[in-house]
Amino acid sequence: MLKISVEKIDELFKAIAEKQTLYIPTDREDGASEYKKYEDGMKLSGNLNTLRSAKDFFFPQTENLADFKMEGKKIEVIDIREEAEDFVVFGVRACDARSFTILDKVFLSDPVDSYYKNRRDHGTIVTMACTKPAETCFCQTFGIDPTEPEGDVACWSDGESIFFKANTEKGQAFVDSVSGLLEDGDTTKLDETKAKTKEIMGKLPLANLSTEAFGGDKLMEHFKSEKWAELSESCLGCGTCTFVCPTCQCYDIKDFNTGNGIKRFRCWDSCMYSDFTKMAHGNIRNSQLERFRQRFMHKLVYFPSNNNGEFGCVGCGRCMSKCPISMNIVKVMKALEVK
Amino acid sequence: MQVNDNKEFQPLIVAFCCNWCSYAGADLSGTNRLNYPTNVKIIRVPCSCRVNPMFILRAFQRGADGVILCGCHPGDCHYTSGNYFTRRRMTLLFSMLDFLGIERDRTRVEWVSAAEGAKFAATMNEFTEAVKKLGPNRRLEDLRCRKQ
Amino acid sequence: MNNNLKEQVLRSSGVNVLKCMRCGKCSGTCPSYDEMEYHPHQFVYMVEKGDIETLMESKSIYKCLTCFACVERCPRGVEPAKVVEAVRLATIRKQGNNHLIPDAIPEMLDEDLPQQAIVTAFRKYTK
Amino acid sequence: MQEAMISKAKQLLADGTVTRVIGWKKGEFAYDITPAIFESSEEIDRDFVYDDFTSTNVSKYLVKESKKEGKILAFLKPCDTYSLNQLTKEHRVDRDNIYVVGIPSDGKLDIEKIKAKGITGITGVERDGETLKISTVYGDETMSVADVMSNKCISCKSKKHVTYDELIGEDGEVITSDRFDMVEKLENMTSEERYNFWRGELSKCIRCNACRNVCPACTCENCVFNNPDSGVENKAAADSFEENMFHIIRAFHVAGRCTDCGECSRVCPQNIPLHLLNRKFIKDINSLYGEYQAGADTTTKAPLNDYTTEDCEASIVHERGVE
Amino acid sequence: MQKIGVFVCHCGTNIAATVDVKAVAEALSHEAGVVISQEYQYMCSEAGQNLVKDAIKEHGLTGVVICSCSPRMHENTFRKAAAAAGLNPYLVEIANIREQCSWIHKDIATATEKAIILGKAAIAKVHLNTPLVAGESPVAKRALVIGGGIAGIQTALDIAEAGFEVDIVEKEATIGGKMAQIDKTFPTLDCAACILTPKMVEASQNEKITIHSYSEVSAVKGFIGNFTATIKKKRRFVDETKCTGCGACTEVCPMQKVPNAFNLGLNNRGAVYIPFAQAVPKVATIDANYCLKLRKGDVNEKVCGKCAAACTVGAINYHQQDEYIEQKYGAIVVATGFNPIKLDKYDEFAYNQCPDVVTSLELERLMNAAGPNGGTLLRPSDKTHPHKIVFVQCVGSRCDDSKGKPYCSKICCMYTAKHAMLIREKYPDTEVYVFYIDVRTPGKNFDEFYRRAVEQYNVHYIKGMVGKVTPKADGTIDVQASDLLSNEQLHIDADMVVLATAIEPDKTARPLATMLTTQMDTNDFFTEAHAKLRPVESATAGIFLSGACQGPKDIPETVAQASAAASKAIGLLVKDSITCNPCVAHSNELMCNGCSACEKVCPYGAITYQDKEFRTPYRTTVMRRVASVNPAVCQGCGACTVACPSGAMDLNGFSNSQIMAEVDAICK
Repeated sequence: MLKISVEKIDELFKAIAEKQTLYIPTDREDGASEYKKYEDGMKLSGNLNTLRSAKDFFFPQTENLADFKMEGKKIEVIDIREEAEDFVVFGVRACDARSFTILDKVFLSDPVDSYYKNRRDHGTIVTMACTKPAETCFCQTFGIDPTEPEGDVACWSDGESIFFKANTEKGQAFVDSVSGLLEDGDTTKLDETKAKTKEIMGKLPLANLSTEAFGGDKLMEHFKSEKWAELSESCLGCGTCTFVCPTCQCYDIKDFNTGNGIKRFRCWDSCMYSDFTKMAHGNIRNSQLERFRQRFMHKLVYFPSNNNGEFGCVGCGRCMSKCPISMNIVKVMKALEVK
Repeated sequence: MQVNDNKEFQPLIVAFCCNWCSYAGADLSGTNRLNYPTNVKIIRVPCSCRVNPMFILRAFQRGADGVILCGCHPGDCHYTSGNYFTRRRMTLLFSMLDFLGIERDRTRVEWVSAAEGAKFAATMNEFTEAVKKLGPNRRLEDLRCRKQ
Repeated sequence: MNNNLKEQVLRSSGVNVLKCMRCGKCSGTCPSYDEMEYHPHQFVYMVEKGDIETLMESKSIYKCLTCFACVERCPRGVEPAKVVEAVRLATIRKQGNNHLIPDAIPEMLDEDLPQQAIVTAFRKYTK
Repeated sequence: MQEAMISKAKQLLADGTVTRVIGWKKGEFAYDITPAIFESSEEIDRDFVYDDFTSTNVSKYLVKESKKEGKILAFLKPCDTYSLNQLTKEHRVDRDNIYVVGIPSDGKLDIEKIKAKGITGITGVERDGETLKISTVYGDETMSVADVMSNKCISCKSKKHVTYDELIGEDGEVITSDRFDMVEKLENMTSEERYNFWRGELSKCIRCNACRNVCPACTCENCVFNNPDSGVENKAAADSFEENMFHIIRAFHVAGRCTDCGECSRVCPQNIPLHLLNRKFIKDINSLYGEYQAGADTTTKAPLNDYTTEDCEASIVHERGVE
Repeated sequence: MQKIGVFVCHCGTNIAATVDVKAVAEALSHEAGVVISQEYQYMCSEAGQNLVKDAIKEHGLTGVVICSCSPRMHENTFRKAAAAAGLNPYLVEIANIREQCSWIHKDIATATEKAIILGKAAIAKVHLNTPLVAGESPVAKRALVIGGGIAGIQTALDIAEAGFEVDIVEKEATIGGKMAQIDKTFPTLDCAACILTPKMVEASQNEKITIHSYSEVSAVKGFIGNFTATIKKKRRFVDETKCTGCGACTEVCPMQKVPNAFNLGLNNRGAVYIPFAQAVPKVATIDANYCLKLRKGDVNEKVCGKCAAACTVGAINYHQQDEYIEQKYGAIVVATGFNPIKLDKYDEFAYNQCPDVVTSLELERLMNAAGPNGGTLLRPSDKTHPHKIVFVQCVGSRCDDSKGKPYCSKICCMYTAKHAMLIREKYPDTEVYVFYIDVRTPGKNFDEFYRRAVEQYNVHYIKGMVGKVTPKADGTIDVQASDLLSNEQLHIDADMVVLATAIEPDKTARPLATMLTTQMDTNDFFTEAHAKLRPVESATAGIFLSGACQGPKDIPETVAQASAAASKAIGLLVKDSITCNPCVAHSNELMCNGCSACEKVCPYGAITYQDKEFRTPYRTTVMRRVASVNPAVCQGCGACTVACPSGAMDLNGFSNSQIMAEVDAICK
């Protein structure tokens, strides 16, 4: 298997960054990590995961869709779409890597979202296998193996070297482009690391969380559950869970009048918000209970119902650590599965 | 904000003037033909206390380089107390803007009575100069609104 | 009427003669009045008319003591003394000795020359 | 403490003083506590918890809960009582429909600080005096409690309950704290340094609205940022201006009303020190208009709804501190 | 769909000279919603207004923007025009391109650019204007006249004649003002006291008139029809209701070295005094600065007290305190008058050095039968008869430096002619010289009067100005002056010099203007609402101007203006109610939190709260505390709109969205 020594990782980053934009997870002053555009001297984060997910690269929080220019009483529509430049996102975890399968189902099925597709076409996802999962991790619940991540290229570290395997054509092209820096390596130690990680996975508090009680066919029993009232009563209706979630994909389209024209843009929206999908007649979900229910029903029931059983959650655990009142999908699942 | 390569920087100044004192003072500087720069554009409000911090931020967002609030002298408010509230609100708001690193000379409160046409013109001249020195507002503008 | 001269006098004096309201207070106040052929208020009026040459030829320009009483008392701030001074300068310039170059001063100095003379000369011959 | 609270709650439920209890409920791990409403002794016995991680200020829930049928028992920490008082002053809660039991708090812990030490896979947290024993799937760790104390508790302003119907334990005193130190530090920076500091912080904002939605002073029926007619409505910051705008207006709207409970900074997923904006206003108000603590009582006029004819002019901003 | 009409006024050349009005109309015609954009010579003229009216009817306009003078000038004119054409008057917006554009800028290009932006802002605002309907507010049937000179007296008499209560507030101990100090009046030479004092008596006896002498207005609140003034009655240490004006106290007062203010300090009076024989009210006043007892500080100490002992009715009260009266008024008339300026800065006239150099007003007292010399003209220095008197015109008037006043004081030419004539008539042995710059005598019989002084009385009028006045050791005064027509400098050996001193508004006028929120010019004269068409109204509704407080005036003019101001005030007072401003606050109950912030900042107590039931989803209801505004009480300041965090409170005519639309348009 092709590998590079951990010490030489900076050389690799430099080599990639010379050809295209490279994003790597790096530590901030407050200890959290986030993706940043690679610049010389930037260090790869040792954290398990970034605060915001890799979703942002393909589906940014705000994005211009079109411009309107107004000259006197005439309006002109300007298509501002441009071919994106190639870029690489390095160090994506298995959970986030899976989120693209979910996002693709939304944005790349007909009608195709050209803005999203443009970035997907030009972005190469390089994943990194996990070695130190946290208590909030439950990717295995959704059949994700953190030691065998997906993505255009998968990477593993055994502490000394980083190993590379291309999963797609785009991934192969990426590996080829840096093959000069790579060498063949022995995977014995890597296999040990993987085994150790798998063992830890089995010991995690959420190891036994199951999706058995959920899926497209469980609609009415969950929708009508009396548990929602209790579960949602402390929900603040903020959008934290939505905005840190790698799979949430709802957005709102708005016009901004700059004074010289209109910018039509989209921005993330949250089904937890009271003004979500507010229309002329008002809101479709009037209470926080309904809004709360919507979010979890979508992840656990509606999405699998429309997508051959694929769940809308990848178990990254971000919502678990970021919810201001510590309400989260795991608590919901556990509450609902009890008959 | 207008920038022209050949010309010096011409700041855009938004002046909120209360109807009873400062707007009348501005009228008086017109009646007395006292010049002040065209950079200053006046918005009439019934009282300085009508000016919401949102209006001031909005002006900066849209490319104003300075915002000045003019009202009756303390004690002379047509509505008896409006400018006292203005004074507290704007002190705190400007202090906050300063705290966020927005240049403090971009904001100002000035009391101009209906009889002070000369003061109005002098204040506007002074303020425009001060803002001119600061250059364009870059710290509190919305890039989407910047003129091409 | 000599427009060039008028402009020169107006420029070097910095006086706006149009501000004069013909009250005659300058002449009422002038201590050299009786010595003068043309009086302070006439200076202002004649400059306004552009009749500079007449003034330049008159001895009156040397009779003004530059006491500034007229400047002090003029209700309109016209400053007649400055007009007189400007006409005087116009005469000096006409003679061609109108400028004093700072670099040329060291050569002209002699020990007995009063400090004030240099300052006065500088004031007069550099306009 | 937890036992005393449970028995008090059960007693008040049993004697009919209250019909519901607002408190905290255990989570999956040692630290993920959720505020909850309990209606029976059974529920209380099963889930009620009061420990080092029950930091949520439950006062805001009382806006809705106090309007419901039947009295509700609220366990309030000292800082939470200030919030309730402020809400009472602004007629946002029906104080008569709340039975407040004041409970002491010797500081809550911040799980983020524990995790920031590189500790993960946490399966249990145990406190032993001033040390903390943390068990993880990777082995056990110990650390000092002081190291991982929640920021809002480190700069605690008061151990005194300003409103209560009953107290468990002794009431404390208003204490002096160093809560304005960081504000002062920023004030002493140059304008540009301050600008860079705040740009760095506010650019992290993802506009999740957690700060707003958790804030006990933000109880508008319809927030200006949700109201399309307000002219400032927006859902996400499309420009750095909008990042600034949201936080300036939010802080301004709670100026003179913010009790400095620290919840905004606690819940910020991006760890933006939002409380500094509120504290800047508090510091300015204290120094320019006299000491004022929002929520200390229910009658005094808020500083922004008040004035004196001798107030300083706005130009004081230009005259003091560092440019 | 909005249909907006834009009308750009040339205002003759007032706007058109500096703003390219055609370009403005053309640029604004392209704005969204604008269906017609026109320019016209005088939009405020009937033809101009008809243009607006016709356009409203023809195009079915939903909004009108007038680019013209200040809205403070003609907003109402255009609102009325719109209303006449069937458009709600509050759908009219004014872009101020005169006072705030053409008059202050010189460069046509930039002024035009600014005018377009101001027009765009008005269009942006009018897009969001809503039709408003005005309510009504009652008018208090009482007028306040500030100042008790001839102007104030005449105004008060006229208003009282119409049947309304009037209060006169006079800061001195008596009404009468400057006219009471004057000896004779031009051009008829009748005695001032003979025509003034009957009016003073009439005022004091009119049951509708209340005179507050020795009083000041200390605060004014409110608005047209509904002012509340606080009047401070300064303590005079004499009970006005008891004092009979017998003067016994003034005779026993041992402190007789008080400069007599009524005689301009030319002689002395007692510490307790009645300003002059015909004073109204004829009541004594004790000057606390000189009274031996009051000066001590402790009135209980056994000092002097002679006046109290002499008073047979017990009117003297050393313990009297200032008294404050609060009263509601429908209209206020300002009649604060004038004073001669101080001559400290005019050393050349030796006014402060030589007692025989006097001001014209001092001469009035010197010649007055009730004056210090009983009407015989004597030099103040040695009480001798002056044989040569020089009058100097324009002292401090028409002066563009910091010493004097830039304006012509208007009355000096005439009173100097009067003085010269009176002296020549009474003392034919006296030579009189008048130095003048111009003799200004517009007015009925005025020039004839001046000519009489020259032709009949042989007064020497010399075109020229006095440059220097030098008192000499022999008691005469050397007057050095120019005679421009003979082109010589003169020296006159005078016995007396009389300075025609410039007049200026009373010092109390400026603080009063501030209190009343009325405009003043740079010279502290009150500014009228319109220099030509509304000369006796101030720009602030309900406040009228009478007499010299508005500009220099002689007596006939003052009286004419006083009566005009009275008639304007009467026109207001006869109304039972006036239409109120519909630009008031209103609360959106759906958004209101009931937090009371608005209530706490409202200066009028216009906001109240009520619990109201609101529908919530799924056929449930909730009780909420919400604010409501009383539109009759609200004055529309907008303090509540900013105090309201949720934005539930907004202001008609100046809504959040309207102001932001203006900001946007300006910053475009």
